[in-house]
Amino acid sequence: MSLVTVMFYLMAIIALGSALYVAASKNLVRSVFMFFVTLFALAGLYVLCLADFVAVTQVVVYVGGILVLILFAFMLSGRESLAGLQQSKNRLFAVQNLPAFLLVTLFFVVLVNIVIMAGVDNLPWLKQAEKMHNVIQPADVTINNLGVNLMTTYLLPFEAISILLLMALVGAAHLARKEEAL
Amino acid sequence: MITMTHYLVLSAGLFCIGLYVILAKQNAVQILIGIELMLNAAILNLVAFSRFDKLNNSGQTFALFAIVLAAASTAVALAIILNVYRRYRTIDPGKVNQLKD
Amino acid sequence: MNILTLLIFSPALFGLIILALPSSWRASYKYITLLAALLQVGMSVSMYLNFKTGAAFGGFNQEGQYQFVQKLPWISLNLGSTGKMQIDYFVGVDGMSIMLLVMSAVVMVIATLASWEIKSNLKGYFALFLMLDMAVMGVFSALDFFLFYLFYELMLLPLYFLIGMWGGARREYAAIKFFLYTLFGSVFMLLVMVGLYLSVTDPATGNHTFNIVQMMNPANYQQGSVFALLGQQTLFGIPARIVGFVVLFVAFAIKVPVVPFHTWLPDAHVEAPTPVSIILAGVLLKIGGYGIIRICMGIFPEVAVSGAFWLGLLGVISILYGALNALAQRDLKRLIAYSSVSHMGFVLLGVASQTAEGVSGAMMQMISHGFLSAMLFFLVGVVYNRVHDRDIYNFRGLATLMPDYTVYVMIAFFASLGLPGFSAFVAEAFSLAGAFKSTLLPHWMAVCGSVGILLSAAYFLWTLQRMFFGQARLKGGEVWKTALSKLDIREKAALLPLALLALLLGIMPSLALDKINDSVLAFIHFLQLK
Amino acid sequence: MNTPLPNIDLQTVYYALAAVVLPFTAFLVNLFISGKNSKISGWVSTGAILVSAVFAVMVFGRVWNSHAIHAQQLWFTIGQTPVYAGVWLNNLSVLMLLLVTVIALPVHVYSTAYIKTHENNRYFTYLSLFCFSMLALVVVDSLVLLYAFWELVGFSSYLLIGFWFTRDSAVQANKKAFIMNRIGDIGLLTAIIILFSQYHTFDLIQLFGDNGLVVKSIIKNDRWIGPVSQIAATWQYVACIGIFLAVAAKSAQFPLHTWLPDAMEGPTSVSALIHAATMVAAGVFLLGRVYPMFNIQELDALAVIGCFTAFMAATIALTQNDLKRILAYSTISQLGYMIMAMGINAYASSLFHLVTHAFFKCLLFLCSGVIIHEMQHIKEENQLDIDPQNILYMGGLRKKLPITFIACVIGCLALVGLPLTSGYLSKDGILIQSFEWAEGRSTWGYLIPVGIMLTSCLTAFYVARLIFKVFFGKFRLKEILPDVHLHISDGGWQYTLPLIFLSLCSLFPLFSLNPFLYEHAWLYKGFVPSNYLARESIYHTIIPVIINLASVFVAYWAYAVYIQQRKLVFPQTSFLFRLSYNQWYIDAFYRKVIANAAVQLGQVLFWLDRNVVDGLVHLLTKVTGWLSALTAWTDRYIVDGTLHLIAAIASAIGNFFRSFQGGKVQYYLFSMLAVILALFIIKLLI
Repeated sequence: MSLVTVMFYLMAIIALGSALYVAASKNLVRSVFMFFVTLFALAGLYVLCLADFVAVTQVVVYVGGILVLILFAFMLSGRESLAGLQQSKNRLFAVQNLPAFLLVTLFFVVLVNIVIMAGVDNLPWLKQAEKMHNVIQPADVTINNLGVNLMTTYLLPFEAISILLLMALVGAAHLARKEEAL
Repeated sequence: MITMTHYLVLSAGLFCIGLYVILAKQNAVQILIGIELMLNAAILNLVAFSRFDKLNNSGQTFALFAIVLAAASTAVALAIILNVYRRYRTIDPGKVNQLKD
Repeated sequence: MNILTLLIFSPALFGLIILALPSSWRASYKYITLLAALLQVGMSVSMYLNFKTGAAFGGFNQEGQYQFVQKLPWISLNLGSTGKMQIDYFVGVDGMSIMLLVMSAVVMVIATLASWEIKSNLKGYFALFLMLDMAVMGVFSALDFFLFYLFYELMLLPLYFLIGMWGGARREYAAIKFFLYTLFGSVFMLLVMVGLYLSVTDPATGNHTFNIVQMMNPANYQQGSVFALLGQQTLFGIPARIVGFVVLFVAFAIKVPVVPFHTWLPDAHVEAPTPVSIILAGVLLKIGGYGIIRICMGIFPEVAVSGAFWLGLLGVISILYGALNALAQRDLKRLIAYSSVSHMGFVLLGVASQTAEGVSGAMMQMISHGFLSAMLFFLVGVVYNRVHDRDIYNFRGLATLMPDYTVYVMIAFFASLGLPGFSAFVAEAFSLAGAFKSTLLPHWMAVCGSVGILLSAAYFLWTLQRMFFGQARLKGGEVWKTALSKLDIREKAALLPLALLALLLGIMPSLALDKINDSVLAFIHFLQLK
Repeated sequence: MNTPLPNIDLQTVYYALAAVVLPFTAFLVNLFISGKNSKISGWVSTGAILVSAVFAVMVFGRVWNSHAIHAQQLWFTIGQTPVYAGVWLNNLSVLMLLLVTVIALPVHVYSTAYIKTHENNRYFTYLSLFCFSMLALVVVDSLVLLYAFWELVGFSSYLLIGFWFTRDSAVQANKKAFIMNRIGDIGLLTAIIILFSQYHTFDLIQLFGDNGLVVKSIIKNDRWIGPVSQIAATWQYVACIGIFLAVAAKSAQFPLHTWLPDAMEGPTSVSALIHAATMVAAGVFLLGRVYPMFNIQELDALAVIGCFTAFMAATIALTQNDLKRILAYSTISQLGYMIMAMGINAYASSLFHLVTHAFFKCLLFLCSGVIIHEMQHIKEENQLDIDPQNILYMGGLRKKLPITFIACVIGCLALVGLPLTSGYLSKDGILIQSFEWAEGRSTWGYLIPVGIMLTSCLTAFYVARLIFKVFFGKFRLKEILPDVHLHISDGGWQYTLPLIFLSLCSLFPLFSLNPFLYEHAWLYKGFVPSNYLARESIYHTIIPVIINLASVFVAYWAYAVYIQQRKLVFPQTSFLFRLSYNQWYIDAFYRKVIANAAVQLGQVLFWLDRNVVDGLVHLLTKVTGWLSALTAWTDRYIVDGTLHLIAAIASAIGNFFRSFQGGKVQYYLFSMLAVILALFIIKLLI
């Protein structure tokens, strides 16, 4: 068992476990903080996938941006919601969640089944890429290539995304502002 | 050796957990977290597959896009949640039922 | 212009006038409606006077013997290889329909007079009222099945709104119930109608036809068609003609109404405003009886003969069941509604006997019940308008407060319970005589039917004693005492003609029977051929 | 059918029609013009009935013992059956025509004084309507018309009984009367329908005339075979039962008699006309019209029922204290005589008794009307709370009301059937013929004549009791309340004249010059076949003697019971008195054993009448009530419930699917996922 494998399993277990905690916890604050952990674990996994830039972005954007936003929102929405949550029974699976749980389990089984049936390790284009040496090696540096690609091949989506982002931010700001008349 | 199957199963697991959160939770913020979990599961797939595209880096590029978009959507969603909270004094989506007949 | 067509469509014309008039003229709507109704009475009476009698004018299954006929091609589609689709505007009357037309026209006048009580949304009300009037007249004179069905459905729509918008507390429930009930019957009638259309061809043109009179002739049925007499087809293992008969019968039995299809009637009556109750009881119920005679038995005579026992049984059950139910009611209007069920049972019993006496009695009962039930419902409306209560237990000794009213109530009650000298006596006696004489029905049916007369005496007299006699004691006390004023001119103008007509028909039944007789004989002759 | 009549006959028919229609005209006039004023309306009605009576006399003179006249006109055609309207004047109908008008006339006169001038009363309107329907009933020639007027008679009696419609008891009584009559009407209607389907005609002459259709039909092998068609024999019995029900309802026979005593709630003059003389006789009249229908067994049944009714009613009358009720039960009893007479084939005697009874019973009712009127007067003057009809408050009235007293005594003697009265002639005829009838039968057959004899004695007793209680002794109200003021008299000529007239009519000369032999009565001769053998049996001499002796004896006994017991007015010195005094001991013994028993029996029968017979009627009412409640329940919950169930199922399905659209986003998502999942699974499996 190589170090990589060990790392992968470690990260995977951390990610899944923290995600499960997010799902199971009744406490919003704890689940938000456990969600951090999940995100960090995922970032680790990205590194294992040789996508270090994405991993960095993940940490910066998610942890630095989204989570802060969520925490703010949580704090702004007051303690009532928190109290309401605390009131409900503190069990892992409340009975009323059983259908959702069953459904999700089934869904998981189906997904795994599909993954196995599809034989993802032997996909033709993966084989093709291996043959053409189009596979990223651990020693490769991808950031240059990524930057170039963003500015050439994916320029249009890049611009579109940026405009969308702008609009979303403006919209969010508009929505979140205090209404004068209220 | 870590194969694609490992990644895909992992992401499937994360996806399902996210799904569960969405279905079962009664708090809009938690549901939002569920959505983020699902998004991350998808991003994980993209990143995992992007190993086999050294030239174009399409997977990683779109992973980046997805992250950024997730950020934007989260911002909007939180704004909505705040507004909902102001109007109804609750963020339980089950209780926001003014359109029900 | 054919006078019959004029009779049918003149209400629609007046309805359009009302729609065209501005709302500021709303006070005049009722007078316009009254004018239309009176015009209709005039036309129908002139038709009655010009109506020719004699064996050559029997009508029923002889197209040439109908009178005031108008036949115009209406929808004519060339369907290529399958021939032409042909629907005619075909109206005409024989002895049975002429009397019902006259009766309906009179009842419409009474209903118009009762409409004075309507205070809201007058334009809509009177427009719908006149539309209903048109449809009713059309049903009684249509000789084309398609046209008949059209008028039949057209009748439903205004009634639904009239009950649902101007009715009592539970009007929506009653209106929906009435509508669905009737629709249930007529939807299946549509299927049978199409089946008949595909089975029958007009010998003159070779096309399929909706002509009812042609449908009565077995020679016009195509070999091997669904309803052909020879080479019986079956539907669900039952001979198709029996299925057809039963479906049509159920559709009309709902209208009559025959137990157990009657439950819409008490609700609809109780919730409907007085004029609509009058039309419902006075005219609409007769459409059921008329349809059974003309359509069910006319088109499927051999089934009618073999199923006479069951028809008679349903009739007897209706008589007794309705009467017993009436005995248990305390809402005056509901009591009268159930008495309608009982009285219409005589119609079914008389028709089922398939003797000249029985069918004449049944026709007479329809006419007489048309006048009497209109009178009864009008009388209920009089009290209800004054104090908004109809509970029999809440009144006592009305005779001292409203002597004129009591006289009319007594006339209506005693006429309804079959006192000789009034039309119901002749009708009921001959329905029973026909039922006894009939070879198709067992004798006990007539005897059981006569028990219904006894029961009707019981519930009417009980009501009379409870509500009208004794010392005056009212639930509402002095307020009611002042509210229960004497009859005004309009009310008397509505009640007096009805009482006189009931009396006139009782003393001189020949006024109606002379016109009916030839058609009834033709009908009996037609049935005996099978 | 429309053979032209000779001119003279046509005139007779017109007279008869005039006699019938005049009261109707009075009815219309009163209804629309003079109804508000009872003074005018009274004289309108009286005038009409007077003229009508004159016409009736003329018709009677022309038709009686001459040929029957029949005239008819097509009324309407139903199917192929023509229905005629017409008159049939024969001995029976002209006699009834005369009787009704002649009885109605004094009653009208009497009523003009008796009915107080209330505002807006319609008494005379109703009375004229009644006279019209009764007169029409007796002359019509078709079953349909007969039924029509039969019911109209019932209807007008309904109106008259309920004349004081603010009294609850009156309203109850008229409802009861009408419904019990309705039972009879249903019977008659059934019978008419059966006859119609058997013979295809409603014509009385064709059916029941000489050599009519009914006579020609026979019962063989359980089939009733007529000239036109045949039917199961059961229906012949049903028809007869139907007619019997009609008769029993109108003529107040067991078991449908209970309405008559209650009907006394109406004005007394109405009771006199309707419930003594005319309407109740209509049942007997109907029997007379349809007499050929009945076969031997059915006639026997009639006799038994008539006899039983007569006996029962007489026993009940023994114990009553209400003046009018005694008379009502007596009427029932006498009607029982007539029905029984019909049953034992004494057709002529039955009708004879009908006529004589009509006079003397009408007389008795009018007398009681005077008495009640005066008692009412006392009650109002002294503001007492007494029942003016209770005979226990009366007594010694013979001095105050001499004319009434005499009239009443004549009526009572006629009722008992003592010689020199009309009652003797008619009643003895029935008694004698009942013995003759029983002669050819088994011992049981003698029950009928014996029963009827017994009834005669009972009649004598209650009549005597009535007379003694009311007219003899001291005025008891005065004994109870000494300071009562009495200002009473026979009243004006409107009271006395009818009483005198009817008293004269209750004596023998009107009917026969020979006061002892009923066969010589002209009325009797009008109905018997000409070859009738008279005076062959010993009964003809024995029975009248026995019965009269018994009656006198009973009357005396009653006198002893009711008068002597309190105050001995007999001189107590003579030896003869001691003998009679000893007899008095026997009387006492009889009283203790027999009278007590009779009284007890009367009470039991009254109780029976109240509780069993009447109770059955009430039970029937209740059962019908329950039945109707049950059907109403069924209607609401089962028949309508099925409908609601169907509607509920439809709406439940609708609601189930609607619940997925509850506005909860998570549900939407859940259902969406579930469907996707299902699709996936299906895809995987297939």
